[in-house]
Amino acid sequence: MIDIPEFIVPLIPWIRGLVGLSLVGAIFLGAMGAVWIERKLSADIQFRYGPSRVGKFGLLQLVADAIKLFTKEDMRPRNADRLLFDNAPIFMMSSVFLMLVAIPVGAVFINGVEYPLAVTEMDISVLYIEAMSAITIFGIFMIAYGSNNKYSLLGAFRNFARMVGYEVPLGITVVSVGIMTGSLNIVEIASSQGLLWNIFLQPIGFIVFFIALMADMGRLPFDQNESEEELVAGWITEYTGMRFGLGFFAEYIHMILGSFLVALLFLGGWNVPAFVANNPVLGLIAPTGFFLLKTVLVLMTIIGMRWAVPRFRIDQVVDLSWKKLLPLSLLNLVWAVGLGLYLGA
Amino acid sequence: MVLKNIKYAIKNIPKKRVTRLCPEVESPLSDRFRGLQILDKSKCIGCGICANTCPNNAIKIIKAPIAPGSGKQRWFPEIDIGHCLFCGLCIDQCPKGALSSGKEYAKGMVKWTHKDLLMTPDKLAREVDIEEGDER
Amino acid sequence: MDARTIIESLTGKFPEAISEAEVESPIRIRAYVDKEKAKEVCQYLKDSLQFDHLCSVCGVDYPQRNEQEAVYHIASYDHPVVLMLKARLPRDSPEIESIVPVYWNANWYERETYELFGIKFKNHPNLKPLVLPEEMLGEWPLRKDYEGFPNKTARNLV
Amino acid sequence: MEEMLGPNEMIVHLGPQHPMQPGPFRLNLRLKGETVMDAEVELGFIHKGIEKILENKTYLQGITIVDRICYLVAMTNEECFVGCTEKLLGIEPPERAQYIRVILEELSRLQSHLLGMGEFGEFIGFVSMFMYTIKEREDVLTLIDMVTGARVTHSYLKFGGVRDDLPEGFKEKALPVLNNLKKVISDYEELFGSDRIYRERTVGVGVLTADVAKSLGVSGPALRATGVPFDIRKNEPYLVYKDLDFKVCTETAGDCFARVQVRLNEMRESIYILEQCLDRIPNGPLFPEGTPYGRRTPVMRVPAGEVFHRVEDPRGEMGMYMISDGSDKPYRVKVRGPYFPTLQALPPLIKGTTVADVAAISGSMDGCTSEADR
Repeated sequence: MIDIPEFIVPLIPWIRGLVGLSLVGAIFLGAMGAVWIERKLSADIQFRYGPSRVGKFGLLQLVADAIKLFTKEDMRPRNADRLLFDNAPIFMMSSVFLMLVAIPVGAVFINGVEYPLAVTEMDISVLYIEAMSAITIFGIFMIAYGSNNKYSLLGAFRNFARMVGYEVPLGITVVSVGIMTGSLNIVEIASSQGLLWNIFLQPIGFIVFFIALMADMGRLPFDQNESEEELVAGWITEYTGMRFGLGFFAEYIHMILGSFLVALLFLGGWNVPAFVANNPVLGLIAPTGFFLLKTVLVLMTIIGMRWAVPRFRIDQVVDLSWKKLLPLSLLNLVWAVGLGLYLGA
Repeated sequence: MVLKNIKYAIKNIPKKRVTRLCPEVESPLSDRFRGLQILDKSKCIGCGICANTCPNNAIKIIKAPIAPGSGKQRWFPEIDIGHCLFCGLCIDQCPKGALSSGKEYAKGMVKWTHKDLLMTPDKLAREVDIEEGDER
Repeated sequence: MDARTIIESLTGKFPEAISEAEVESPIRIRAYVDKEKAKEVCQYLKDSLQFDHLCSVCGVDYPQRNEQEAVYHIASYDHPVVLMLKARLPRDSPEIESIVPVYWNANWYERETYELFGIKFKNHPNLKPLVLPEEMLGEWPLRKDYEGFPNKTARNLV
Repeated sequence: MEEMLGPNEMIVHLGPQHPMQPGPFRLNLRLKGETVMDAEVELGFIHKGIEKILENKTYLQGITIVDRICYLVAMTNEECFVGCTEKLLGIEPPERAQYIRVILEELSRLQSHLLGMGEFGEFIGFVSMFMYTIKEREDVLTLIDMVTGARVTHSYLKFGGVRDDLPEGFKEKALPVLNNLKKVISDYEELFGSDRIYRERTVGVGVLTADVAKSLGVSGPALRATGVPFDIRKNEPYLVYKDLDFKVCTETAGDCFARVQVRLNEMRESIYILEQCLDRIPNGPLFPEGTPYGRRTPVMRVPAGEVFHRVEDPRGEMGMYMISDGSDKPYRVKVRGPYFPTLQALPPLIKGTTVADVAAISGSMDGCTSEADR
């Protein structure tokens, strides 16, 4: 048992928030790591070496890339809408950060009491995250409309169609998890799972959620918005330098957040057996470590998918969403209600 | 389903890499690789068949000393390597077998100007350093 | 189908239009066609003699004879005989009826022949340069008396 | 095209530089949303004037120039050019040289199909497919390199024969590569056949029927995928193809899936041909005896005449029409490339499809703009 001085107890939410905030800053490093993982994994799949020059195993390649992006000329097409064109990447980035404040990035157990590391804790954080995630589409449309390019516009339209199709099953699966738990607070959902993860309780829900999430993030079987062979670079065609970098990073951070969501909602979050949680030292590290490990595994799965499968056509994507995933997610909702009633009783 | 594809991709991960780390590991060349030509000055008779054969007119016949430092001059081919296709016709058509293929494909050919790419008979005979003035 | 029967059928059908028909080998035959009748002959070849595959259309320039030839290579998907059909055209105003209505893929071949040789294909749906820029129209680079080669096509950079 | 622009329509130019293209050409699409209402191809971005250049080079120099018509199939281009000249000269290479030529042409067919399939995979978003095939292609290129001394532009054939004999131990080195290829071809077939996304992207996309394909003048795998067994190697055998046992691979569907399937099967047939050749190749001279032709080509005056020679290129029917006036340079050479009519057939084929299918259809044709432009 650690004795916590009396005067610190009221400050605990603040400390927790500050630690969470610093982890939010670290998410930038996480995005760099994601890019590195992507490059190395794709190289492994394709019998290549991947980045190997800058730093050990090419770990600093992303730093070099960032320097390159910062020093590049900031170009703007002649007929671009300046206001939209300049601010859209910032808008995208901010929407990602808004998402980030509600997502806990781990938890510490002090004296067996759980303190989640989130910047803020709200009662409807799952809905809030969903909403903020949907906002990125405005950033994408700002980019596409502002850059006055037909490829960008086509890419953004595809993104719209996909987003509209996939937010629905995504929302329904999230709500069905919430119904079963009896709360829409993501911290509560995560911690209430215990060792019986939601993936075992709602396997269909997990599959639907994972596919919808991939589509939401625009990873390969669903990356019609920037399909290189058709639209050159899709919505981001006209961007260079750090503006491109911001959009690029926003995408990767979005991906990391998606992995967080999967780990939190379906893979049991930071829950560890009680003896670990009660251990004064392990309780501080193990839950967060365990949670991040799961996140990285999910991230690698998402990344690996990109290099192993072909891309859908946009009408097939929309088909898949409305004709397959939506009925499945509704089925899962019914199942979750029933299961929730049964477990609750 | 897509699972087979994913399985195939995962199975590839431990396999051996086929690419090379380029400047450190040189690419393997076949025995018949056609690189920078080598001139055997003792065999060359300066007939000019190579110059007539060259599809890109990269070969000129010029007067050059028969050995380094020698005052005696004879006719030898001079190849503008910037125009050379490395097709090997000059080598095949040479009646005396004076030309042959070397293995150099980058060495001696990294120069600032096209003018420096002119391979004089001394250079072709490897009497002088062909790497002189290379940009690395 | 035999090369001999093809020739006989062709000369029997168009006694005036087809001249100098000869069998070069069992799979190659060659004939001159009157330029007015080229399209009709092609139509007949396609409909009756199974010549349903146009290999190519090209021009040949003969400044000494002061004429140009439009050469059609017509083959078949069923038998290996290739018919080399030539039409003599005057060099100063080469004009011939387009065969696009018969063979759809003659379209680009005729456009190419037009821009390179100046052979005008009448009633062609879209006779404009294909591989050359618009401003080079009228230079007819593949004619033998073209002065621009190699100075206009490739410049020696040394 | 602009004047036909209707409400809610826009024109998108794919090219001259675009990731979808096998080389620079411009594809103007009139789009309504994602649907292609109309399409138009503009050529000429890499027009090299090869036909004019050939008129100004001797026959021997011409061999190096025809290599550059399309770097992927340099060997078949050479075969066509050399075949034309040999017919005019009235010589025929001895049997061993013919076998060596067949071996190299089939190897080059293998590498071209491998690259074409990989590219197609990339065009539908299967990025790793390109790397899978290019890895296997590397082995084939090494074999070609071993014989010819160059990977893409070989300048290997000579009038009446080939430049060099097969190197020592070629068969022993080639057989493991071929066996490995057999295995990976089955792998690819399984990957393609089992993947649902792949099937959705290719089955029923860009369907050509036999009649339409014939009227469009298409040849090669694109035609054979519609069920027409048109193969110059069978219809009009050159070299020793008439002694070799192989079948013409056809499919009936005529869509992108069938085209790739035809390529896969053709690669199997090529391997089968190669195995036969390696078994049967006789010993003997590389050049016809009693003639001046040899590794060192004599000064040639080609008898006046004209000839049209066709060979089977990996992409279809490659033909050359050569006129000689008795001098040392050809009077006129017309190159009839297989991709020229295929590219011409692209606009009617993509009309009514979506932008994503444009990449799939154009990729499944396995193009080479360099050869269409010449």
